[in-house]
Amino acid sequence: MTDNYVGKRVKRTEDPRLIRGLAHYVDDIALPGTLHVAFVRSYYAHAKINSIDTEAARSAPGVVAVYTGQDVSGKIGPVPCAGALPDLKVPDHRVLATNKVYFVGHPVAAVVAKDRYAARDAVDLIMVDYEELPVVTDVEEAAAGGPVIHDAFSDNIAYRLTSGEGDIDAAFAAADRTVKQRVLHRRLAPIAMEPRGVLARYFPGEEELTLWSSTQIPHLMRTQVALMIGIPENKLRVITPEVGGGFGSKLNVYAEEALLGWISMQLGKPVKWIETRRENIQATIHGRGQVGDIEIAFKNDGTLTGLRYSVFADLGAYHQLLTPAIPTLTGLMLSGAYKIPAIQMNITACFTNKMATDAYRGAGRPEATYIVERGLDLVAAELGVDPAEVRRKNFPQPDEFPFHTATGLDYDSGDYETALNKAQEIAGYQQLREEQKKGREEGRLIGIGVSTYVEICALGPSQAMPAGGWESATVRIEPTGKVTILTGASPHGQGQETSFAQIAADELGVNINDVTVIHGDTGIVQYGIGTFGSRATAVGGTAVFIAIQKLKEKAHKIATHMLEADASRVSFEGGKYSFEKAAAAAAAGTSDPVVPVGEAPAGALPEPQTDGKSSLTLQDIALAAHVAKNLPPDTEPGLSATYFFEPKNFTFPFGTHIAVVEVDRETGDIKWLRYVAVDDCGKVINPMLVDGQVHGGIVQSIGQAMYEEVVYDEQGQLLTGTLMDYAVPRASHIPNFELDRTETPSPVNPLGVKGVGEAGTIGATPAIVGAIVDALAPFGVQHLDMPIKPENVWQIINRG
Amino acid sequence: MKLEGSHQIEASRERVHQSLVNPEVLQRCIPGCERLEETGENTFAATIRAGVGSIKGVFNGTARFEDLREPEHLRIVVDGKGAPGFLKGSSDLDLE
Amino acid sequence: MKKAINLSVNGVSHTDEVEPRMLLVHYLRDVLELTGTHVGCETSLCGACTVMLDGQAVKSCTVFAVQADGATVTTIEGFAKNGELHPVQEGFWEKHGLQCGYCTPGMIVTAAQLLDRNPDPSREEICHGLEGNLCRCTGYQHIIEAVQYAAKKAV
Amino acid sequence: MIPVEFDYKVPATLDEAIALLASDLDGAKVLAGGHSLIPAMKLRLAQPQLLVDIARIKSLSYIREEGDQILLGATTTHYQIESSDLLKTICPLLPECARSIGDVQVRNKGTIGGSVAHSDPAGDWPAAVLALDAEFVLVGTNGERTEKAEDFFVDLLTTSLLPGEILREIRIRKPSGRFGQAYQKVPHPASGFAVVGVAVNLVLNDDGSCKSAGIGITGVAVKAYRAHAVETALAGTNLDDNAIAAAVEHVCDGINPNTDLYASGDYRRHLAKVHTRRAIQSAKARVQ
Repeated sequence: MTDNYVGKRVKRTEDPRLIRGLAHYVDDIALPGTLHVAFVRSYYAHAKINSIDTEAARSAPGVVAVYTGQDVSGKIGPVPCAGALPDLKVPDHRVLATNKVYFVGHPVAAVVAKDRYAARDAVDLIMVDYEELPVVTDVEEAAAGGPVIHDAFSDNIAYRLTSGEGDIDAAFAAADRTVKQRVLHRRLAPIAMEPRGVLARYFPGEEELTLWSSTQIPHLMRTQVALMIGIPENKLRVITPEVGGGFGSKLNVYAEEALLGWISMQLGKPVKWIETRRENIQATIHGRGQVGDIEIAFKNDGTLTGLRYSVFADLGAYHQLLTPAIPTLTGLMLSGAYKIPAIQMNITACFTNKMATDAYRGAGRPEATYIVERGLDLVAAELGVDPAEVRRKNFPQPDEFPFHTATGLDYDSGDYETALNKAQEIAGYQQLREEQKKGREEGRLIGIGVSTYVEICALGPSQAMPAGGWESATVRIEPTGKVTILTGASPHGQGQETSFAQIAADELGVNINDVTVIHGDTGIVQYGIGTFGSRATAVGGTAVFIAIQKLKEKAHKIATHMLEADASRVSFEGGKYSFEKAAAAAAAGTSDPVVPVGEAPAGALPEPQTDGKSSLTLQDIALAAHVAKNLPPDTEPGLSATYFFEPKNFTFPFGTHIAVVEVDRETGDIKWLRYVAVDDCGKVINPMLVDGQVHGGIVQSIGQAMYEEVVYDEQGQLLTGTLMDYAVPRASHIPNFELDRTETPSPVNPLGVKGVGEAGTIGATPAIVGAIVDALAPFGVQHLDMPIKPENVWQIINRG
Repeated sequence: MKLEGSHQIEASRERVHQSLVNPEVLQRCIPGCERLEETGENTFAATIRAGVGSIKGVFNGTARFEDLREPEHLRIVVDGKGAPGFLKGSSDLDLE
Repeated sequence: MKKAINLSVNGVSHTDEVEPRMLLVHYLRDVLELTGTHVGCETSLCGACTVMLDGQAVKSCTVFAVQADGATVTTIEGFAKNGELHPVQEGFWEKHGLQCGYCTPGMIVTAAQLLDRNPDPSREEICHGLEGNLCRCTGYQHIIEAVQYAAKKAV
Repeated sequence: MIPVEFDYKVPATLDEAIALLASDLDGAKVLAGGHSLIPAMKLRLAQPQLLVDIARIKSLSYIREEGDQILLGATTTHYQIESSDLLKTICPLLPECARSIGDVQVRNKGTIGGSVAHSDPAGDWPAAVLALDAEFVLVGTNGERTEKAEDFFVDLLTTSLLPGEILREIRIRKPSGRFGQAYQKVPHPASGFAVVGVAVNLVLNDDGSCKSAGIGITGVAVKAYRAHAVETALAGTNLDDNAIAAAVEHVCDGINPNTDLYASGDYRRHLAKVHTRRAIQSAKARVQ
């Protein structure tokens, strides 16, 4: 054990290849003879396909094949949906449209050609005869009847669900006061900078298919795609090379992934499809998409007694992998960071003629936090008290954990007030309020928004997950002493190659450069679940940690045997097993790099020399374990351990975000003054990476709060189909972030970590919206829907 | 895009109406229409070159008459697909 | 209809016949196999494809390869010299200016141009200089710090 | 992402370029920086059959002072204008406007001639050249003619360039006497184009009153336009706050402001007034 790495700002081991442009994303992999695929996609939101004329395309130069829905019918199974809810309607979702198209961007035909230029040209040659059908894009209209989208069903309601605990009606009946507000969560496009992409190669002799895909879930994809195209799962290998961001949009199994694999098998050639940004906005999942009404019951002293949220969830035309499950996650988090004895959520989830919604960073939890935090602001306004104080009044105290909520969860640990206090202190909260007051007298419109969020991470116990909630790790010490970690978590920018190596380097007392973390290849890595839901470190990192403990037990046994010592007198320090503890001081540092270049043994491995030694390095033990000439009885050769970690509970990170803005009275422009965030994600492995996650999350919140919205018109036409219209925040849109932390370890895992990948997108939107609304308080405003654009602000000021 | 206007034509409403339902005349009335062939009662296959400035393309599709009320009203609905996307338009002609 | 082009990329001269419509980014990636330059959009907005063309940062998805005939191009692969990182590359590593890394090559090329023209930029000038580059992971703060680090380092 | 096939020619001279355009009046298109044209081609919104690349005709790229005029070659890039020390001194509106265009990569490659010839309703240059009452030199097979900026911008993406004509030069009368200039812009958060852009070129009499004002507005209507009513209202006033406030009320006279997802027509009209006022005040403050 050393403490050289964990908790420190260790530079990322992934970076050297990335900053030199030497890393490989899917489109960077070139296989000889690769054919390229382009899709014909529907430009109608709802239409019957009368016929598809592919003749001109088939005979165009460079075109190898064209496939329509009829061509693949019965050959590729439906796109999977893992949501298991009672009475859920699951439409038959084919990889290519067969009789009808249901949304703009719906794939209708695939063209395969010798290069991407020829494939794109041929798309224009395919003529589809459509017969337009009535369109429904508004979720409430869909719920009320509207044109029914799927012939198999009598209406557009995919499911209804009521959840929560406590006597909600009694709570409202007995309340001193109540507040009520309609809240919109618009559709968002995840916009990972690398669009989706697939490269498929079939090896006919070996009967093996390899898919390189930009995904967050290689193993789940392997299982699902194997089922879709009907090949043995162990004949399919999914490799995720470098993945250029996911944010939930690649936590899915898409039509294109199965189709490309199948096409490669038909043609016996590698085939590649790289999504364009227009396709990405049309046909990669969207996030959010809820219209709901929130009601809160409370006492005159500010004590919360009940919360009800009735929501219409806009699922889009089909289910993708987790589509129906996302609104239910909102229901789980409706207690926020507060003691609320009775909570009820009523979901009406509907089909609309739009792309499916699914997990986008936060996945249902940002909606919950936003609803609760906006609600708390309304309560504060109703009572005329500071919004921070209403929050403080309703926090569970640190000694009340594990804290049971009326949504059925048990929060693991928390100290919400300390985080709030710290954020207020950094912001100079009282002084800010005074400046705001003074400013108002001078005609300035300054607003302060506070959000004290709690989120649910480390997804999660398998009981709560559709396809297992554990994570796996194998830790192996190679004969040369190098440490190899195989993790089932498949990170895509979060930096787990570094943070897992930090954990291993400290636990094994080796240099971090001697640790290699391998992930994202089902041919190499044991089954795993993937990276999403802020789970990689808390679940995957814990698996690594425990696997190392297992490995060390074996190493200890071998060391004891080799040193011919009593087991109780052999200890492990600084990467060495020593006879007596005395060696510890000498070994305080990390071990020397193993196997210097040029000194590697040639031919047969030499046997480690133990004569007269009082200590053995891990390298000595690994070598002994592999040459296996002097092992204790009943000991397997080799030095590796595998562990599948099943968490007992979720983790619940929390924190306080304070946003300060000023609006321009004349134009409605919103200017940043301050942004303070104090987050508690339990024990921190690498503070630099944690800061990066928080920054990125907050900026996606800024996007949601002020800029981003996927807009469809009444005909279901996508009006924000390119980055010319869909505004992703830029450097000039952000404030200077002032971050700090509190550290409340999680009791759920031995590392004490909680997760931080989504904190920013969950905690920040209510602070930002709260600040803008607060700035406009003199005009009697209590709520504005996101994205709040300057024109919305101007309208408020203009109407006086 | 919405265009509105009125024109004075020195002819009877009946005559104007009859002219407009004649494919040759109609072709000249649809801006950029390069081809118009009758494919059925009141429906035509059309090739239309449409665009503004450098943004332009050729669209293949259909044109059809709707809401034919001789002599006072006529609606022409145009629907086509081209490389830049698709084109939909309708024009209502009221003869007064 | 193919046209002959001759250009120098990262100090190496190349002669090829290309279709006029071939984008410079596709030429670099598909023909020269320099895949460090990425494509993130088709509307010239994301900046992932930024390269130096005759000393000027340009979006190589909005330049045809034929337009670069006779030019000198530097891609991200040409930034480290003799194994030594460019100060901007070093800044991105030191300050955690990247996560998924997809926007990074374009960011680094643009930031290098920014510092060439303004060795001591203010935060606002850095943001203005990076207006043409989108990042979805970092929230920009660490990128700004990376550029500041490189500016200090170069002084 | 991938344009349709086309042919590509590199003329050595302007005459050669004109001849190439004349060879296919319908299908040929001039390529300069390509930053309006290529994105449209990649979305297949534009499908020219022949591109005539004039960016290599060196004699078309220059920034010169000649007599009482500033001459800008059509293929001068936005960055060349942004960084021109000469222009910063004699006509700072041009570098200021250039700096607000798109982003550094776009400015490195995009040209002033290409931008104005595209007549994007939200482009920045049209506002500036209107405010400066620029003249455009257009060349075709029938020789050369000049056109006032105001007559050049005809409609949405439409100019008075005849088929086969090339914009060769932009001429601007060198501001003299007591003048001040400013460009104010509200950029669209996604595209960076002007939601509203206002260029002001103000000339004062010795007594500080307004001798003349040139005001170009972009982003508001189907094409950029000169706010004559504001110019007239300002002339002769002492440019105090009341005079300016009264004048800017006329900025949308005769205009039906655009509505899009980001801003309604009413809000655009309001922004046009506010930013015209701010631009005038800023120009006034810069008078030396």
